[in-house]
Amino acid sequence: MMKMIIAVIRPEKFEQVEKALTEKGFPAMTVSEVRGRGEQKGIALRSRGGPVTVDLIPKIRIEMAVPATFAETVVQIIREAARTGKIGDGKVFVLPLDMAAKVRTEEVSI
Amino acid sequence: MMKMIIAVIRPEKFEQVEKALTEKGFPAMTVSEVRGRGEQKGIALRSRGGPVTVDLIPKIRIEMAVPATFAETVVQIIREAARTGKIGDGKVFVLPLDMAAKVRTEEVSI
Amino acid sequence: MMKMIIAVIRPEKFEQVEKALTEKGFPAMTVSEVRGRGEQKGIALRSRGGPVTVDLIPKIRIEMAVPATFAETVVQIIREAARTGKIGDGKVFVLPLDMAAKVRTEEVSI
Amino acid sequence: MPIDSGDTAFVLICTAMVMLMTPGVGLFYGGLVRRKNIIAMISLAFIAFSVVSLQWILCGYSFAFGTDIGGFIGGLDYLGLAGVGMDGDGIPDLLFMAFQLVFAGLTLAIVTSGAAERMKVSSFIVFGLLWTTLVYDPLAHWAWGGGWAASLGALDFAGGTVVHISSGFGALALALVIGRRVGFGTYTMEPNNIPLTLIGGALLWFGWFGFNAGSALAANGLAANAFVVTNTSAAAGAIAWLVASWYRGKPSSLGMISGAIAGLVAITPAAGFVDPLSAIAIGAIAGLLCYGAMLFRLRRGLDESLDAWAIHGMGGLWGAIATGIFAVAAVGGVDGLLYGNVHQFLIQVVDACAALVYAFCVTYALAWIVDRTLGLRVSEEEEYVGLDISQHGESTRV
Amino acid sequence: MPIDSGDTAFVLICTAMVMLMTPGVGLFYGGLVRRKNIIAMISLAFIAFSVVSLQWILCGYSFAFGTDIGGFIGGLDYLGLAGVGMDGDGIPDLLFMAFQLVFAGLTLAIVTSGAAERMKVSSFIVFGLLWTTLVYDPLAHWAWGGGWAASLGALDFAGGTVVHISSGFGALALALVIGRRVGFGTYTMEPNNIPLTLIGGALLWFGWFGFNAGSALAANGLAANAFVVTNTSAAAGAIAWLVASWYRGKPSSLGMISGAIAGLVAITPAAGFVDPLSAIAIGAIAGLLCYGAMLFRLRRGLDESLDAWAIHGMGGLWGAIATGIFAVAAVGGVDGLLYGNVHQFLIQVVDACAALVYAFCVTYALAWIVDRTLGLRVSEEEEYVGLDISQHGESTRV
Amino acid sequence: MPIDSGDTAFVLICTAMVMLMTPGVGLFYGGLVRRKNIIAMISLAFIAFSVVSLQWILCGYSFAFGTDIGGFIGGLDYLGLAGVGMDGDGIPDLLFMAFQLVFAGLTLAIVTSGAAERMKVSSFIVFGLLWTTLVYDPLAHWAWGGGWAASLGALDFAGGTVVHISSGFGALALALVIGRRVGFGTYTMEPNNIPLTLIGGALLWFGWFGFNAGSALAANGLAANAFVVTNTSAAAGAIAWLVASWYRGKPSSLGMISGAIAGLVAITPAAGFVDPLSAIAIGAIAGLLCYGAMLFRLRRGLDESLDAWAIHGMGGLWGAIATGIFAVAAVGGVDGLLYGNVHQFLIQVVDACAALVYAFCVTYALAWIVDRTLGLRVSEEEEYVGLDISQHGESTRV
Ligand SMILES: Nc1ncnc2c1ncn2[C@@H]1O[C@H](COP(=O)(O)OP(=O)(O)O)[C@@H](O)[C@H]1O
Ligand SMILES: Nc1ncnc2c1ncn2[C@@H]1O[C@H](COP(=O)(O)OP(=O)(O)O)[C@@H](O)[C@H]1O
Ligand SMILES: Nc1ncnc2c1ncn2[C@@H]1O[C@H](COP(=O)(O)OP(=O)(O)O)[C@@H](O)[C@H]1O
Repeated sequence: MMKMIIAVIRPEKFEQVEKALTEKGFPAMTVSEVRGRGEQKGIALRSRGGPVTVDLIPKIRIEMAVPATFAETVVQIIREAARTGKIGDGKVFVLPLDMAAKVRTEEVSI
Repeated sequence: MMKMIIAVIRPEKFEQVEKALTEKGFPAMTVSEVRGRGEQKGIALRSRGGPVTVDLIPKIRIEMAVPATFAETVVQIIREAARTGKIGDGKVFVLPLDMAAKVRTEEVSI
Repeated sequence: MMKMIIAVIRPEKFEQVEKALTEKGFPAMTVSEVRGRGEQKGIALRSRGGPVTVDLIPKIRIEMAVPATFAETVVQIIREAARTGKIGDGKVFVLPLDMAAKVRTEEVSI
Repeated sequence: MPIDSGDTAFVLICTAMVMLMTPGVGLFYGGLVRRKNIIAMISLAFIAFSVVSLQWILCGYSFAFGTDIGGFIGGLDYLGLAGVGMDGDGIPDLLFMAFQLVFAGLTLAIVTSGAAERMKVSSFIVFGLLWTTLVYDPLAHWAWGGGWAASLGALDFAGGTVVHISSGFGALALALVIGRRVGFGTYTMEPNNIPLTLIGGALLWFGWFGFNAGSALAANGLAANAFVVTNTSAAAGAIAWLVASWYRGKPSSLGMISGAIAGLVAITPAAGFVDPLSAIAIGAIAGLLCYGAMLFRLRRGLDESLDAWAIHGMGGLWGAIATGIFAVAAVGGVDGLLYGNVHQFLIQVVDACAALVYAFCVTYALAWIVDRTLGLRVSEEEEYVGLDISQHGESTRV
Repeated sequence: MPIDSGDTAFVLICTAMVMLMTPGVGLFYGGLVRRKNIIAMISLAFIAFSVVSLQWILCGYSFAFGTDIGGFIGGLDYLGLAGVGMDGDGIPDLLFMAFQLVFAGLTLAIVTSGAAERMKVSSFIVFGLLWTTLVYDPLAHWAWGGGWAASLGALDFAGGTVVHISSGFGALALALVIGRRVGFGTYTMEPNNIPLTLIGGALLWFGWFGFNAGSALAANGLAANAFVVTNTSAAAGAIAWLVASWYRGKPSSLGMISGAIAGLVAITPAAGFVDPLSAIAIGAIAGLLCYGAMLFRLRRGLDESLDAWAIHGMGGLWGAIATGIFAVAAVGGVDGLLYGNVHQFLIQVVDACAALVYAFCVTYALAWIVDRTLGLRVSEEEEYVGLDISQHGESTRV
Repeated sequence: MPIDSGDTAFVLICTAMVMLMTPGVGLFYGGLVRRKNIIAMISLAFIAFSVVSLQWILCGYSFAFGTDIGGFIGGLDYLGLAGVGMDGDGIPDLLFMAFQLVFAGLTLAIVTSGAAERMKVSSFIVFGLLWTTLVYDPLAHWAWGGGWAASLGALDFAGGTVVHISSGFGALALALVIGRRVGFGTYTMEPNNIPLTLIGGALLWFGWFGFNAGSALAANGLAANAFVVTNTSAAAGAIAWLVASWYRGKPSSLGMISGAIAGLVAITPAAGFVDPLSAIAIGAIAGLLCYGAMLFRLRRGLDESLDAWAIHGMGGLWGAIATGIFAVAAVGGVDGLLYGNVHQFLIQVVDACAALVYAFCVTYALAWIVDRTLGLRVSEEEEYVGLDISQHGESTRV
């Protein structure tokens, strides 16, 4: 059984997260640049005519397929390495995964 | 129980969709720039030597984790705000989600 | 029943994969540019002060919602078209999908 | 007067600098459109320049600078550059021709604003050829080729009417004929690449020194004055628009660079006639006026998408009039309204209005004709897909 | 001496080329910051240039080049360009003024390095006005306006102390007052767009020919020498830094272009005094020295983010001293240490140190005052969101 | 003849403009490669320029312009610029040297096309040094330094053989030795950034005015003629290639800009000898011919990836021959085939073929030697990862 973990973190923390994951033995990942916002409805900045809401802030999105037994561990590694304690630290999602197949070989993990 | 909603919409409609979601109380999202095509196999343009098929058209991809009970609502909000009635309006997908964890705090939603 | 297929392949192979999918009748897809690495922990290059590990290599990520009965077929098409036999060929993932809805019409596939 | 090596050196380099403004316009516009049209937008500038480059040496130069016919247009004396040689008066005749060529090419590139993201390449080439021949060439003749405006005594140092009023109001007419982009007013259409626009703006500011100072056609004090007032007006325009946009929210970088262009446009006809302190006023007013024109355009729902009208049209109009206000004899030998010369002021108004009406009407007619015959506009599907793919078969990313 | 058309042509174009360096600095810096600050970073360069453009013609030129007051600053003779006209000595006075203007604008743009990704636009405008008036103008007066450094015989051909030491050490002082960026040292802050930095670097290298050769104020053999040594030093600096960074790992392109800038900075004061072979030494040493300075800065955790201090400050210091070492009478009429002139060497050291101390201290004081009154820095939330959105309301992508 | 300030001003600025072409080539190429190699591709241009800048003043200039040895190469008179000073004939000797320097640097940058996306930086530096010394320097000597081609009466105004045939056929030879990129012919290898290529193209077009007009070495009528024919040929080439690519599908922007470059290449040797109407023919034929050459290359599966051969090699060949066809005594004092001078035509053919064979063979030999000793090519893994990371340790995005 496998899980797909999707983490959305601060770009500034990516290097640390990546290093932590690699050290703990989870190097495989797919990464993309995204923008996002969380529950606090974006950040409100002051402008002349009252508050302005900033909607979308650059983030890094990490996608990792891992065996279900390690999902919890990986989530914890990411959360610890990505945390600053301030708004915008990000989220980690775990999705069920039916199957992962290598392209190079015929290998398939279910 | 949570769901992961993935919507692929026209870039031009993004602002409207985003506003509609925020107003109805669903501000949290992760957004990326993608390209795509739907069932009509891309758009066929005419060129000198017969029709040319255009494959991939810029789209915006929205990813939102929401409690399962609201999934239906969110899908409807997106569909209404994103609709133009023309080819290329996009798709909305709903995936099961095992867990969503905040990075900043120890909060976890299952 | 539907499945969400996520494939991460070499950019150079994208055209071939796309053509193969279209020919076999699976034109609908959403594509993005990502970076990634697999189990071999990135590629190690030699530099003056010992080996340097290269972390993330540009890839193309394809996302396709297909009826569950075709999932296996699509995975096979992608694997065959994307294969070079060398490290970096990529991965294909299959995720369960609860629902896919068209924006333009009221059509919904479950 | 024999060829002067210093003047020739100066005008040669200025010509190259003005040439660089055309891709500069392309980059400026390219950053402002949506991502799917960036290549097409930049390409239009290159295509405009290439087409005019050939037209100008074949016949355009002759229409503009050939022997005057009725104050309206030049004769056919210089067809194929017959009689335009390496000799000349101060600078070689060929060089004067080339300096004028780069102006003509740039002007057509500015007009592309009015048809951004929706015009067919083939129709643009036809329209462009007609436009440069029937709009630009006569206007150049009026002001610089011995036409009626010159006889009247209208002042246009570097092309306020010829280049900016013509292209700005031309773009407006073209936009009206071709119609709005699909979704204009309901969709958001954000600039895809502001840094690219700033690169384009930098090249424009740089090239404008060649444009205005080079119009002295000699490396002398007048060129130096034109150089200084050009920079001053640009800076004043940039600050004015920046502050105005700040007042309504945030100081946008696009506002700043647009203000700089507005200042550059407005000083263009005046560069050889006003002093640096007047340039502050001309530039600052241009920044505010063009900003207002842009807001007006948006309120009216006009899809002259990249604001050639607001910036070049209205800026050029203000510049032509401002020349009649701020001109001072100590700089260019002519006084303006501020120094009691009402007459010159009126001439400027008449000249600017004539150019405006001519450019708008003829452009409208040409666009209409091309639209009825070849069709100006791409199909709705092509527009949706974007012109990069549908017109050029190219794209910026997978 | 009457106006010479060749010299005037040359300085006119050089002025335009130096103007292009300011957006060049903006692009160079814009590529080095994080993606969320790219527009803001480029804009600061344009804003700096616009503000100084107006200040300079209103009063800055007068403070720098007006009648000397106590060796320290110029008088008010030229306020509003009074008495600065189209005549002149070899080149028009207005042109000399403009050539100096573009230097002043560029210098302030370099200082923005010290406040990258965290300064309020409004405060930058106030700070910038104070800085150019109280730091740049006096330094320009000292070296070129008849101030004490000129009287002493200090050599600064094109602005090693005036432009580079002042901006480099100014940036350092500003960085110290404004404080580090949030997360500096713990987060990674990767350059977002190296090709943009390389474009900026190309424009800088190009413009620098105008900067250094133009400082001959005539198109003559001295200008040619300045041109050649400028290019040579840039090439030597590029290769030196490239090889040094190679030695520590890989030959980085940013190292190469930084080395080129270091070489260009170092040759600036020397360009009219040294020969091409000396330029190889000056450039190569500059490349190594500035690379070392950058490593030192990083080790010390100083967030002078874009290395104006390491490259312009330290490069300018080395250049000023190198002028005292390598100067040879055959080029500029003065010998340096290598040819036995210890005196000149000491003058150079004194001049450079005075400029360094003055620029650092006054910048520190000005930044401190603006910080206590208006606040230099954006809020933490604005910094996190990025200045593109928080200061300008713009962004580079959806 | 004493130094003329106008001519000196002109050549100084032209030299700077030609310098800007080198990063222009880098940007042009950088936009055409895959995203993972963009930084490396741009960097190669800077590295080429830096390396040649030092080689040229140390020995290259002497090999090219020193006292003739057997019609083949120059002597060691000017080693380290000995005897090259601030005086000169019309323009300072140092300036002539610098003007030639920027040509040499540019030429090596063009050659990088042949090894795009697969060459080691270290080997490129060694290869580049050998190439510029053993291929470029002799060819420059033959045409301009008093070598056999000059004695024969071969015409090469601005470097059709010296710059373009040499770099184009050199790139081909290099491509053959280094071998195809992995996946060439089976993978798609799309240009990653067409706007960047268009920026590069704009800088090339701009700089080419300095290249061709500057080759008059004086600001006179001949320079003006060179300027005009240069622009005309570029425009004709752009339109020709655009239309040809249209005929086969869509009018691509890369086709247009490639056609412009082809036109610019072809007019280079002819710029001082032909008139504007001939330039239309030369440019249009160049556009079509180089387009055909590119298609031929693709059909043959040759991975001379960025088409230096098709555009510079074949365009240069056509230009050298076209000079012998279209030259007219009224412009440059020599008639060509069209005016009955078969002799000149034959000289041109001989000269072009000699340059072609020499450049191809010597480049092949040098590349082979470097390959056997140091290895030209990165490892397959490095190629797969991309040269940005593997060679420079840098990347364009996370
Ligand atoms: N419910 C959600 N669905 C999808 N993405 C989310 C959700 N909540 C948060 N995110 C992503 O995580 C990022 C950080 O979330 P959070 O820490 O709440 O951010 P912020 O403090 O910026 O609101 C967001 O920018 C967004 O990309
Ligand atoms: N089955 C699918 N799987 C993944 N993405 C899809 C699928 N169908 C549609 N899409 C995405 O939704 C977008 C819009 O779909 P649709 O409205 O059918 O578009 P179009 O009309 O352009 O074909 C596509 O561009 C693609 O990105
Ligand atoms: N477990 C995984 N989770 C997410 N993405 C993965 C995983 N394994 C591989 N990938 C993606 O697939 C790409 C190719 O994988 P693989 O063939 O193993 O690559 P490589 O040989 O470059 O390591 C990676 O670059 C990464 O983007």
